[in-house]
Amino acid sequence: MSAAQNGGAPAADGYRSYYGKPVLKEPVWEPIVPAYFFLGGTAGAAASLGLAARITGNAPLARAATYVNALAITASPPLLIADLGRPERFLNMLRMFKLTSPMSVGTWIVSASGLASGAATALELLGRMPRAKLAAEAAAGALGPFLATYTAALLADTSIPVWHEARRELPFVFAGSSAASAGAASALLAAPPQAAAARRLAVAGAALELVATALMQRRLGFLADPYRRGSAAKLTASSGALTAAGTAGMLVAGRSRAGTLAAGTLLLAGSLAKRLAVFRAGFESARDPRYTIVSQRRRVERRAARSQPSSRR
Amino acid sequence: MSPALNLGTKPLGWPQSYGEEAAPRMGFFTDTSICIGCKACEIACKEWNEVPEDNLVFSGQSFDNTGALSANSWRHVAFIEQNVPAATPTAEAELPEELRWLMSSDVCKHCTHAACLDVCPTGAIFRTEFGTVVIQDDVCNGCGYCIPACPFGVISRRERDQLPAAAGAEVAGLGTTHKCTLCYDRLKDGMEPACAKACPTNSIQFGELDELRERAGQRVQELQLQGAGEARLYGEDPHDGVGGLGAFFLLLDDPEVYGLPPDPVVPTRHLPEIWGAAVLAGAALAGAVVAAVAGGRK
Amino acid sequence: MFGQLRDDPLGLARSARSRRSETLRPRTDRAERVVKSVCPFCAVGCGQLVYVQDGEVSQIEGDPDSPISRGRLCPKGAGTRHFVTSPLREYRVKYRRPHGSEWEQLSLDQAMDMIADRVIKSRRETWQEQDEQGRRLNRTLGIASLGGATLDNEENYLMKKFFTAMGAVSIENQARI
Amino acid sequence: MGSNMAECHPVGFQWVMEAKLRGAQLIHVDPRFTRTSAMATRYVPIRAGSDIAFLGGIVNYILEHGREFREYVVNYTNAPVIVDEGFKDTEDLDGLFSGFDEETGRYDNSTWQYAGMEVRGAVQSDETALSGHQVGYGGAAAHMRRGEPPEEDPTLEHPRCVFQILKRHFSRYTPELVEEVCGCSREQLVAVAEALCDNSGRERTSAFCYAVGWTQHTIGVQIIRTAAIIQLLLGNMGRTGGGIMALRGHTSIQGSTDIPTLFDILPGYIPMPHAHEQQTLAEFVQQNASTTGWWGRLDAYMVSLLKAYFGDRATAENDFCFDHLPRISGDHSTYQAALDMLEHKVKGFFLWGENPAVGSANSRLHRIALANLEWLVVRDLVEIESASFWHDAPELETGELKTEDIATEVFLLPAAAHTEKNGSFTNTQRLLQWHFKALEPPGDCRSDLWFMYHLGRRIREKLAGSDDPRDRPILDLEWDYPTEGEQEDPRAEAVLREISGWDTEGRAVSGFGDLKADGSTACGCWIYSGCYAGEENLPARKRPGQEQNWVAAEWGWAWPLNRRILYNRASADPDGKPWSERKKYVWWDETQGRWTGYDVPDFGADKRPDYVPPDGALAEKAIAGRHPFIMQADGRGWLFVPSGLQDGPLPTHFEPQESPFRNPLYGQQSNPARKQRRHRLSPFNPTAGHKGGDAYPYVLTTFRLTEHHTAGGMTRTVPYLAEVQPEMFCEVSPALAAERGLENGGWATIITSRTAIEARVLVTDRLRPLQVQGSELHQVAVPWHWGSRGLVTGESANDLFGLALDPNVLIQEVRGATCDIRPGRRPRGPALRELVESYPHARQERHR
Repeated sequence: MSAAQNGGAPAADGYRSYYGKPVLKEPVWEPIVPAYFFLGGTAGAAASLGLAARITGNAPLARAATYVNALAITASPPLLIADLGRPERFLNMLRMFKLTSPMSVGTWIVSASGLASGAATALELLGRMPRAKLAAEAAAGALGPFLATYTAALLADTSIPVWHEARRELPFVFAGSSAASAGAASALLAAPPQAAAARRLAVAGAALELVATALMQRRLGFLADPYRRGSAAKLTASSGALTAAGTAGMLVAGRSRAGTLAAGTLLLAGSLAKRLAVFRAGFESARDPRYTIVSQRRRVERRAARSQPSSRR
Repeated sequence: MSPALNLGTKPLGWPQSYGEEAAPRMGFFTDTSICIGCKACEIACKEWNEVPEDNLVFSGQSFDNTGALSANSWRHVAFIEQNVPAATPTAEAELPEELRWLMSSDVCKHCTHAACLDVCPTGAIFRTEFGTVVIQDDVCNGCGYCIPACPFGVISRRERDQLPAAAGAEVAGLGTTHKCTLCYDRLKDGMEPACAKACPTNSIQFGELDELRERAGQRVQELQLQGAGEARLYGEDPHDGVGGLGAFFLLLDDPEVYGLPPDPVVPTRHLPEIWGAAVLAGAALAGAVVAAVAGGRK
Repeated sequence: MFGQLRDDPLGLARSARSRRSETLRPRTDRAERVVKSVCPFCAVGCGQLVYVQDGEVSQIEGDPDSPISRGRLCPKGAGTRHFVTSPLREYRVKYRRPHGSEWEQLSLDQAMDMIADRVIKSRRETWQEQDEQGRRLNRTLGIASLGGATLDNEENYLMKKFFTAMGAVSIENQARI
Repeated sequence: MGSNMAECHPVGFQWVMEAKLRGAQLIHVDPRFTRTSAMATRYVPIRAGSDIAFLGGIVNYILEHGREFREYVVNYTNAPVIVDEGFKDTEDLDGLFSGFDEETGRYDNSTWQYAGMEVRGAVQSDETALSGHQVGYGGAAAHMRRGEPPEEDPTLEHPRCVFQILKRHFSRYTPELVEEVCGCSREQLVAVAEALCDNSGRERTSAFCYAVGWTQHTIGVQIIRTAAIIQLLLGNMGRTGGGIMALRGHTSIQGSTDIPTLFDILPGYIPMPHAHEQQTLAEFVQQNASTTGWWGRLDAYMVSLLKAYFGDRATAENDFCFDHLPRISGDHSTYQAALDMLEHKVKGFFLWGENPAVGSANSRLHRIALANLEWLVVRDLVEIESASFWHDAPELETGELKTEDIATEVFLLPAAAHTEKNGSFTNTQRLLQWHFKALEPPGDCRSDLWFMYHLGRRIREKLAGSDDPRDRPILDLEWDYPTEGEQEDPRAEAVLREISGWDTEGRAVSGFGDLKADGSTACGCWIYSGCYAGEENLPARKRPGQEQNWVAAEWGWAWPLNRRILYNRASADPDGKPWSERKKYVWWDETQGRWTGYDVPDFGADKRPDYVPPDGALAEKAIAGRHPFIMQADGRGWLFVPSGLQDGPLPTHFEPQESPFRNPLYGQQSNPARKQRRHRLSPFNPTAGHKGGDAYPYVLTTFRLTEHHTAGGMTRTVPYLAEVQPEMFCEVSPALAAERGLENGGWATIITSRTAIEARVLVTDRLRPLQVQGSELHQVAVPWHWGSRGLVTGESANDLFGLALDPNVLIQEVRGATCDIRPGRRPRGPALRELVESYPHARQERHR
């Protein structure tokens, strides 16, 4: 075959494609979307931490977590709206409630927990109506974990192999990463003596994220290549290093304010880098037709092998 | 591994939500074995739907200067030049291979289970009374979720910077996503979609999906009897990963050669798994919080 | 959102339909008139339907009645609407004077008058009554014309008729090319 | 062959695809593997310009294997006719037929005549010296008794009968020779020949489709002639599913030939009168028509035309104003006109929807020619390159032209689109179809009908009262058409009615049979006569196809007399019975005593199949009941053409003007009668065997794309079409790309002795190297749609070609020249000319 017209002749690694063009379209989302994933996750986990702290009577930590939650969730809607092609139509998001759309479900979660968080924060600042505040904190705290994980569902519910095939692990990655960032942020805000729970959450979250990430990559097999090569690889490596260092730092920092500051910052950066890595990997995965074609072709062959002993090719 | 969700062979919510308004499911059967690659479909589509032109660059990829389906190209004719073993080897065959030039007009598949439709948060994408999948430009807010959801890479968002300066002035639908509507407006008047109407050789056939499937079955048999063993249907099976396509194809080579995924699956089929994992992970997070807080009280 | 409760719990079909979609009609419905025409490109002669709305061509597509084309069109035929409404189409007379570096405006009437004068003048200057051997010529080779294969028969007829009477013989069209 | 139907006539191609779905074989023979080849049952690559060799191979196969349709050949063709003793074939004279004059480069056809026939006078051969349109005149058989040639041998055994001459002439076109000349394999040739033979005869028919891939050669007419020979031998003419289909390129190019805007003919293929000291109308008729066949009524057609032109001023007394007509005396074709412009002989030029600055061979020469005019009127929808040359021609960049030095006065008058006027187009099947006005032309846009009518009106007003005899024809002209609307557009229907004709009472005539030579009828084009019969605009009939049978006789109107297949009497056997039930079309109904069938019989409706013309019968009455080809003087299909062609009675393979090979058949390299227009701006590449010939090692050919139309003025301006083929490119094989370092998607410069242009490179297996005369030949193919203006721009392929013309029709050879190609873009400015000058130019070579 000539050099110019590939004619569907196999590429070097044995699969065929249309001029090496992608089968899928890359998302049009900007990096503010993973930034939102990070903020939303942090807000959600912080809300839960706040609630737990409130229930256990750790008011300073509860306050710190509430502020973390409030900051993070307040920053979220502008990011979400800014990424729309028609931002003025953001309210159309509430036109339907669609179980089949993690973005729809997520929008309702963000809206509800945003309202609850807002109320809780306002009442915290005003120092009034403690029962109402508790109710608001309870609502935000209960929704929090899902605010942290629905974004993983959102990515998994696409056709992009590195996201879709990671559908079982990705929510755990996000859950862990959120716990790490919320814990770290709360630990930064709260006084060290009251922040132990936050530090523990940060460490536990980081551990969960690292383990889930490893499992995810193992399941993905060659589909995880975008984490190893290309633009997402650096982010992946950075995220891993930052999170590991942050975890270690958090473990040794104890009540040292400076240590917590350093470790917390590392963890926050690691968490953000993780979301960016996952995000970028999706683009790589969509851009290279190999991921789509080879994985599907293998599936076809497995099916063919199951239905009849000799496969076609 | 939990089994994938069985979504059935009919679109969800159709036809029942339309009651008496429901029409038979309409679709396309594109018989690529008679496609002459003229691109009348591309032009007729753009003329009717007022889709802006977006590319003035020579590709060097056979006669395909369109490249792919997008917000600005709702039909895309693929051109594949290839050498294949000669069908009728001559006694003194200098060329054991002969040239084959495959052409195929690609379009939105109007899947029975359409990922774009499922994930659309605003309801901008909906299932019409004809069983087709349409993006409503008056509703879409350009969130872009449908773009990576589609297993066929059909959809994209129309942005000003994709369009040549000349066209920049008054372009409709900027910032929203677009794709083939199967000429929803024409269908409402009993008219044929613009591409199918224009198609000189009837490679693009429009009609009731059931009838098209039957016709396609006969055609592929006929071709195979004529010795075209490589002829196969793509997307006609309602039991495949997307519940069958509303716009399906007769191909002469593997789908990926035409830029089509070999085994598309609507992500919605794994939704229980996805939601399940999200809930479990959420629970794990809650557990971690409880543990972290409780851990200190010992 | 509450429409989802009616046979569309997932909100995928009718409940998601907008008012605009509900009342959508093809724009050809709003055409003032539909005129039967013939494609202006190649010589197959495909039938075209020209839809006119608000004094402009709103759509051109194949005429299914044509036994030649059966409603089908090639890409050029399918693009005819933008051929007649091309962004590059000229609507006014343009004039370039000898040695000029710019186009100038001219009224159609004045242009016609100037052209008539030039025809008469060039014809006079280049008239050939007979050749060196004394054979009757009755003609001018000083005025030539090229084009006609994209024109109507009636137009070609008038061209040939007038130019012949004028004695211009170098009257040619694409058929030569 | 010679056509890329799927790409250039896609909607017509639906019928080919339909036939294929029903089991027909589709064979495509072409230098390039195109979208048509992709659909074909069999594709055969050949070298551009070698078509006669390939077709000749088929003729030879038919004759060698006795595959001709004997009954058809004996009765319907001139195969049995004995030819003059003096005739010498190319086999005898090393590539020349008898009668060639080395001095003038012309043939005298007196030895090509039927034996025993009176030879035509010198006046006659001069009259026919220019135009191939005169093929249809019935030519030499001017004085045949009862339409039958004097000597025939129905056994086809006589050594001088046409059949035997044909056999000898084509005997050298063996599969081996075809392989050597064309570069296809001998097996491929045989397979095609077999397929044609197997699918022809009583039960089956085969058709040829061609387009400008055949006409744009110095042997274009003879290529088509070879196909005609095959179709006559196989009995495929005048029958359903048979014939030779000319796929014409423009919407009414057929119409503009029938009602010509061509220098050498008048409407209905009547020749333009030539310069004579004195010639009466009667002499003109006598010298241009045969007495037998339908051309025998030329007097009636001519007088009716003059009546349509000059109305009451045309009387028997003044010879119907015959002397008002200008006389031609040589080549006044568009290429000659362009050369004359360079000499300032042409002062003024009208362009109507045509763009020679891109579309004519050696378009550079045409641009410079335009710059030498006094005035130019361009009528188009957009500012085409022929209107803009003074400010954006590539020659401004090279310094050959300077805007301020160009004296040409340019009028760009915007034209109305087809949607903005009423009128008829004649399609490639001779079908007139009316298109209705949808809206008024905007702004200054006007129809060409408006322009011509009002320009004529103004000129007549300005000349009114002139007593200069030279103004008489203008003032005597019948030029009074009703107008309508605010813009005073002439009524197109009134013009159509004049074309169709009327009698003394002003009633529309029913057809050319009604036309009289006494001045009692007027008719603007005799072959269109009857298109307004019964006062009805018949081309405007739009009875839906689905309400009619497959012939669809009530959709539009086909000339002549709404006949859809010409010479359809040949669809029946000599006794008038259909050759087969499957293929029945027109047949003799004995009970009614007339011809009947699905179509209007192209024959005397009540002329019995066994009719024998009486002595002294004239015109159509002199054609026997068994001879279908009623335009010919002898009623037969001509395998051998005694008169009407400039370059021989039989087709012969000649190399193109520019070729990398010597002609392997004869010492005569190229068509000896071809017309070479040499000019400082239009040299030729040296051909094979001459000094410098090897500087241009590749064959260059042009082509068209589905996405664009001709010179691009109608499509480069349409956004949606511009984007699907956005840039000028050239197609080369991977082997050539490797040889010359060309990269797919990169740039290449293509060079001939005229100029060099640049194009993007498309490296493709669709172009393959061919083995020709033992060496590997590469071909370079270029589309010719681009120019300097439009939404997408590119260099014009036509810049590359010279002016070598077919002698019969003066069409240029752009389908097989030679070139060189190198990687990268071309030099800019004056360096471009330096590059071109560094290549060799041909020395004067006359006819060989």
